[in-house]
Amino acid sequence: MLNMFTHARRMAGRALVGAAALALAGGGVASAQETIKVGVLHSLSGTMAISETTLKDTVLFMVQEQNAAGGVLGKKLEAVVVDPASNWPLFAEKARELIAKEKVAVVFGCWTSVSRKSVLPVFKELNSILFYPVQYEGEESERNVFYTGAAPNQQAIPAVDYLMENEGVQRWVLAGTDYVYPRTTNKILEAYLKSKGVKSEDIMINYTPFGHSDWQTIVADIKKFGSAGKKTAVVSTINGDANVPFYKELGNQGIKATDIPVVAFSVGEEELAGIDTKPLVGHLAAWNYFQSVDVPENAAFIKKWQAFTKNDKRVTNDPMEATVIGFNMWVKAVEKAGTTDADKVIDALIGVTVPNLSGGFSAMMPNHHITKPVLIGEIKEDGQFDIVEQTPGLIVAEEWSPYLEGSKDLIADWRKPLSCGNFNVKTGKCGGAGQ
Amino acid sequence: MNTKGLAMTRPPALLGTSGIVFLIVLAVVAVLVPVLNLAVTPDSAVHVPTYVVSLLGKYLTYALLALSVDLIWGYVGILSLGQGAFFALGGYAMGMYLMRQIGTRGVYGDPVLPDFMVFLNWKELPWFWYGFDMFPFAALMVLLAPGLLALVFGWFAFRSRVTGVYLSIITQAMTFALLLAFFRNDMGFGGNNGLTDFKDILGFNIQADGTRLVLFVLSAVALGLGYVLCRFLVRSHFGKVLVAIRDAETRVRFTGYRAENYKLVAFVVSAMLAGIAGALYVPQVGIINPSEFSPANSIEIIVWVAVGGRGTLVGAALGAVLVNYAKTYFTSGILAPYWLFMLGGLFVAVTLFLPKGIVGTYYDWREKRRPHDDIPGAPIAAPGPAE
Amino acid sequence: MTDTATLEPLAEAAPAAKKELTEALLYLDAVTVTFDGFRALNALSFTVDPGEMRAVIGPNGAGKTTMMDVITGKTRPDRGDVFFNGGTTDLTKLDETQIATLGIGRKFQKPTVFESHTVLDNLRLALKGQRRALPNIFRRESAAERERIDEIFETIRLTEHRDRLGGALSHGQKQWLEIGMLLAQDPKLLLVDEPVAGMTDAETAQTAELLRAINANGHSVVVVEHDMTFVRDLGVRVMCLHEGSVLAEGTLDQVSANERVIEVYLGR
Amino acid sequence: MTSRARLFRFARLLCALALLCAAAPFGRAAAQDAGAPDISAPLAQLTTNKYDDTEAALGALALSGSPAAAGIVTALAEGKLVFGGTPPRLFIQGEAGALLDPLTLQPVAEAPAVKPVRVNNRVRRAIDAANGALSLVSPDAGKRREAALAVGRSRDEAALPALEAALAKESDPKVKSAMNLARASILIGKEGITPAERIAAVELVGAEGNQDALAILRSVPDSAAPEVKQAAADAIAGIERNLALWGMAQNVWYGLSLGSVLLLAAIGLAITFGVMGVINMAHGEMVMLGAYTTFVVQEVIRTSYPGLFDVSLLIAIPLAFVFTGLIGVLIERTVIRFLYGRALETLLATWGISLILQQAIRTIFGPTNREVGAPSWMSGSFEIGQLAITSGRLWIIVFSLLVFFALLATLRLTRIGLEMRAVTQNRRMAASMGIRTNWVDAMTFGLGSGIAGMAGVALSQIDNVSPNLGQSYIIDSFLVVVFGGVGNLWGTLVGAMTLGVANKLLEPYAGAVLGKIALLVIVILFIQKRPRGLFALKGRSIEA
Repeated sequence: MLNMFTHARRMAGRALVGAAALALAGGGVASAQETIKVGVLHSLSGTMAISETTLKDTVLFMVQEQNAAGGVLGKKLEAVVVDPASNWPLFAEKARELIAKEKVAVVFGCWTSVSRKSVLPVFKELNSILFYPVQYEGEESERNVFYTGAAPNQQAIPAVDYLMENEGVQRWVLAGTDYVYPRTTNKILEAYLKSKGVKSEDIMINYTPFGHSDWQTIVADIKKFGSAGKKTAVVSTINGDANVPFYKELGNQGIKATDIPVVAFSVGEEELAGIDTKPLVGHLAAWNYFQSVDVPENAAFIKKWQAFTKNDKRVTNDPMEATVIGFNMWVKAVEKAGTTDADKVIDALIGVTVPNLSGGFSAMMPNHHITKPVLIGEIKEDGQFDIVEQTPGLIVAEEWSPYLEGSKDLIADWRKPLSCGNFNVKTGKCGGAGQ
Repeated sequence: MNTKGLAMTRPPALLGTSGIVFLIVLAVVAVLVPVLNLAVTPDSAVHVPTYVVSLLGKYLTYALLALSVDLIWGYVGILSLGQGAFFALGGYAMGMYLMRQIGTRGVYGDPVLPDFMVFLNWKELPWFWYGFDMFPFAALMVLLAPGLLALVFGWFAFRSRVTGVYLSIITQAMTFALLLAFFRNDMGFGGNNGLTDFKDILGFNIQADGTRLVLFVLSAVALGLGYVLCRFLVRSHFGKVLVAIRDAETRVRFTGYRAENYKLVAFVVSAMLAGIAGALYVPQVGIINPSEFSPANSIEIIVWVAVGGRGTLVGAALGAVLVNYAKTYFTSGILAPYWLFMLGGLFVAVTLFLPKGIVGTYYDWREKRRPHDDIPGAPIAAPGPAE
Repeated sequence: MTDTATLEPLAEAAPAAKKELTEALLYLDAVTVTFDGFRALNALSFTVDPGEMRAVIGPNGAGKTTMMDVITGKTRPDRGDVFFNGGTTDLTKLDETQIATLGIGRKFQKPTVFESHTVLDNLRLALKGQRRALPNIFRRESAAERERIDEIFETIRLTEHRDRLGGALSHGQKQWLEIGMLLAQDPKLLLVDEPVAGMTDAETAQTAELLRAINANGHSVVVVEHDMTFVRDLGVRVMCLHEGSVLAEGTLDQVSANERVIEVYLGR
Repeated sequence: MTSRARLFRFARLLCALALLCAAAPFGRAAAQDAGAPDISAPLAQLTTNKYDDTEAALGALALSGSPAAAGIVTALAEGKLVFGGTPPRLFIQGEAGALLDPLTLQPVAEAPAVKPVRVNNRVRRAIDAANGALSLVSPDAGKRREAALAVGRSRDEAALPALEAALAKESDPKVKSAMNLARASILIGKEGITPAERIAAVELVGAEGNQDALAILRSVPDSAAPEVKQAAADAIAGIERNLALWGMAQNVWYGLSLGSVLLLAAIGLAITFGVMGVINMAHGEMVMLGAYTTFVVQEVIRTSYPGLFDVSLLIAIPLAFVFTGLIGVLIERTVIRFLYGRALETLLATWGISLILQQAIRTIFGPTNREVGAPSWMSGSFEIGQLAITSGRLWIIVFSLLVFFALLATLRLTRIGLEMRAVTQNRRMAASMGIRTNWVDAMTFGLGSGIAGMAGVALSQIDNVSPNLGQSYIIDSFLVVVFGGVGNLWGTLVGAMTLGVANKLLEPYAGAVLGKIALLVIVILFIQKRPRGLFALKGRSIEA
């Protein structure tokens, strides 16, 4: 209990110092020294550190760049980094700390859906802003959250379309880790495939636990499923750690991309850096950005990023791009609103358009999701992707999937007067609590 | 010789000095924190921000959890590496109640089905969700779910005399199996995401400062009562048998006690305490998900107890608060990348230099200073060398 | 679950009910125990009468401790019968706790007391009385129990050590405390394994006196001991075990005159 | 594009290439021949860098009968077909990056900046098909056989003439049977053949008895005569029975393979935990350190001695053993030795050590996975009957058994092994006999850690090399050791294999997640039945 008092005492001390400083400066002038705090809520230890550490670096990089360009509203930005340690309740605690104690203006953070779900009530309660940079299952639109990753229709459906049209795939294996993103994505894909005339017996769905490492049986099953005479592909929503052994087993059992291609939604440049990619050449991934995108903006970004990390082999990936877009959007919205006040920035964000790194522009839509191009890439020997297809235009996120029973009548629009994340067009009511 | 008088020497106090100090500190915190949070303006030097309240509330539930571990580890010698499972089950029972309270305010507006069931196309509520819309039922389940698991598991394990590391490993296997099971979306507990986005509890907004304070005070009360209960148990004849089992189980059996029944009772009580801790934890933290079942979590609980002092009760609670405060402190700011070094270093240092934990070491020191005095409030029995 | 043993009446089909069986307090017939091919007990048979004190001697590995394990339910025999209370109770079907409750107390070779309990609490725990878990949470000590404990303290001469921790006692004191705990259990039969190992001569003599007193109070006693002086002090019937069965039985003089005993145990 | 259209295109390509090869068999000399067909149009098509164009150009090239076509196709497959300049021209990249004219194979004077012609799966398949057809008349019998198998898999009626032409000339019996099989596979689904022919084909295919044969037999057209359908149905039933048996064997094999991984993970723990009684929560991190040693070895080899890559694992194994062994000795000397007799406290200290090691690796190597490659001798797979065996897994089984028996021999036969057993059985007695117990403790812990490190080398081949590697094995390792019986190496072997096989036999019925849960429950129940594991040491009960 003692430590509680020291804690309180130290906080008291800090408050006193602050008050004294304010009194000395005679008010107003102190703002020259003031910074705008930016919270970074990514796991630096534990199982998710593998993915999230890069995003922490990305935010730090963007903060440095922005400060070099003069900061925001004439103030410098200051990144406040915390480590929620891949522990979901700790995410909520740290979010509260960032907002209530550190008084950050915005938070960039979370990777897994569960971490986002965990911090959501905190952001709503304390009315702050979270930028969430990872592709996810959708079925959510919150006033305090801006989703710069892909919704299922911005990643999964174009990938399936590509395989159907270009590879003539008729049989589908939907393999995923057993959690909500693969479950939802596969539900959507199943409904989508059936709407395209694929029969039930031509769809095989398989779920595995987190970190599954023994893929012998499942890969053999896939091989069997694929030997029925029809062209077969695997749509993989396998998560992080389980991918390496999965791909290694594919290589071992001699499944080549020309026989049974695998299209993945969670495997990017960062993940490939840890795999011997030679046996994987030709397998696919669908993202909204690849490091190999051949446009000057991207080249410039990669150069600066590698200089920042002092590592000329450091790769970039899709969630990084989403973080960059989110960051730029926030800066633009703050400048537009002239303040970091959450309510005003939230309103200002809708409609903000910034360049993305694939040579186009992304806009924040009223559903708090952004428009994105969809890119399909084939894995190359060097661990990069060969972009084999790019959607001609930008795709608007369907945060509520029309392929799911529960959400087909829902839309989100955070502009006034609707201001609702789950408006039911059939009943004409804002479904849930919706502010 | 007055034999009667002799046999009555030293009626052991229910609490003892450290127990009384502990309860007083707890009471002061339980009163002071809400007062400083509500009655003092935020810019005051002594104001306790809500952020600190929910943090302290969380620590208190962890302290109760640590207490439950100390009861069986410190006094019966059962090193459960699955205590997190009971905590999580209590939490899930409370979480299910809170989910049902959301009602039509869920994003899909379904009056019965929680959101995660709607978007996975579930048509009706699974049978095991029935009744959780009623608080008394949920509260009963907070006790029964962990209690029953402990009863069944303990009945098998203790009856067949699984002891020592074997017991530890199978408790770990138990929580690991539950972890995998709760991860499965088909189980109907929300899979990896677990249960979250709660709205209110017993009609009170769960995010309101008032509710938070009440939960905080309740946690303090639960911890206090839990402490008194544990003290009462370990002081009783029953408790003495527990310690005897820890030190010489065979002797206990040859003395005519059915050791497995004693262990079972302690195990079930401990599981229920952990369940209560979980139930108080969930509304304050706002989420319950399968990661609470992870074996690493359960090991961490053991570490809290070891740091504070095994077999001292007060030490367990203190250890939980200290380690978690360290975690909160080190996971922010410039230390964030290095906090695992500190935490790891702490565990190594404690085992090497404070093998009896903080409170245990303090008792030793005090005993040395007053070699012939009685030791009121000393541990009922400090654990002997670990098996 | 009950802590009181189920007393099974002897089945009619039991081996021809000998006079021995019905009169004996403890009856072992052709008990055999093997561990991984090693025969620890080999068709061991003997009886102990009510109120009898018996000394058991024999070389290491003769099966003395295994014999005690079998009687107290710790080890199940491969073959053979073990009956208690004049053949009314088949011990091979009961576990340690049930057997202890029936009235068989055991002192281990290595003194085993509850080291982190006070001497007083050690006796309190052992004292005959409520053994079930739940009632013991609210149990209070009665005046009669207090008196009984004080009596035992007198008997085992540890009165002034009552508040010390069991673990803090000397080796000999622990042996006595353990005997005291057996007394507190008030068993019909005491199995005492090497009670004087590590004791001074004076302590040894006192222990012999103590055991004789206990026996005089109507408890049957089986003592396993190597110390011949002590066995002589006890002055009781002696049984020598060898390779898991009885080699010789009789007075100490008779047994120590036995050729085989001299050969395998006493040495020439 | 519909699959039918693609099939058609594939067929066209196949015929064309077959003709091409028949007309201009092997040799570049023909390239200089006068009157070589003009292929400038397809060559130009290849420079547009569009997949459709590339695929079309491949077809056109094949039809052209140009002797340069084969060289261009090969260059494309190897990523050496490049284009550049304005207007874009096509080149073949030769040795040392020199640009060659695709027709003459002579170096060009002015070399513009070039990019390779892009290849995707579709193009890759077209290349494969082209190469396959080319190989039907290859001088290498092995290639001819593979080509026949490829044609058989494609079951393309249009390939029949080329196949039959090749079959007529074939003399090698193995290749011949493969070609016959391919022909039969095509005939089964072909319209307008006699029932007798079709039954013969059904029998030929049915005799193969594998999964592919099953798929082919299922495609007997509905219009076929009833006796043909009957023959097909019989063949299918026979194959299914056969496959069910093989499937069981396959699962057992998978189980043994999983068991060998468990054995590797657990065997070091069988020493540190099983023999020494240290509840070593840092065991997983020792495995991780071994895996990182492999990574470092491979990095050094990659940058300095690329030729040694195939022996990188053989180099890594002793290094990992020594390195993790030394770390183990260090841990034992600084921490563990103060904790003997306090087993549960070793749990806390080693847990702390594991946190430190994880974070240390994270700080040094970064939090992301590191790439550890497989040497060529560990890649690929082969079949015994219908049993598919991957080389990597086979080597891991062999390695795990080698490690196991080496350890067993060390404990049984060497002086240090004897001393280790002496110390664990009776420390005081051993000390009084002049054994330096401190030294033996350190060596034993080092041995256990070193073995964990060697396991890490093997596990780097099938799992992530990341700071979290160890965590994923620690629970299973403890389970294996406890299930097998603490302190008994044979128990660990049998325990690992039993759990592996049981897991893999459960998986097809219960799924990966439920299978694992079921297994955990089974182990828990088993421990109730035998509270000391599979191979408990029996003996006179130790008192109290």
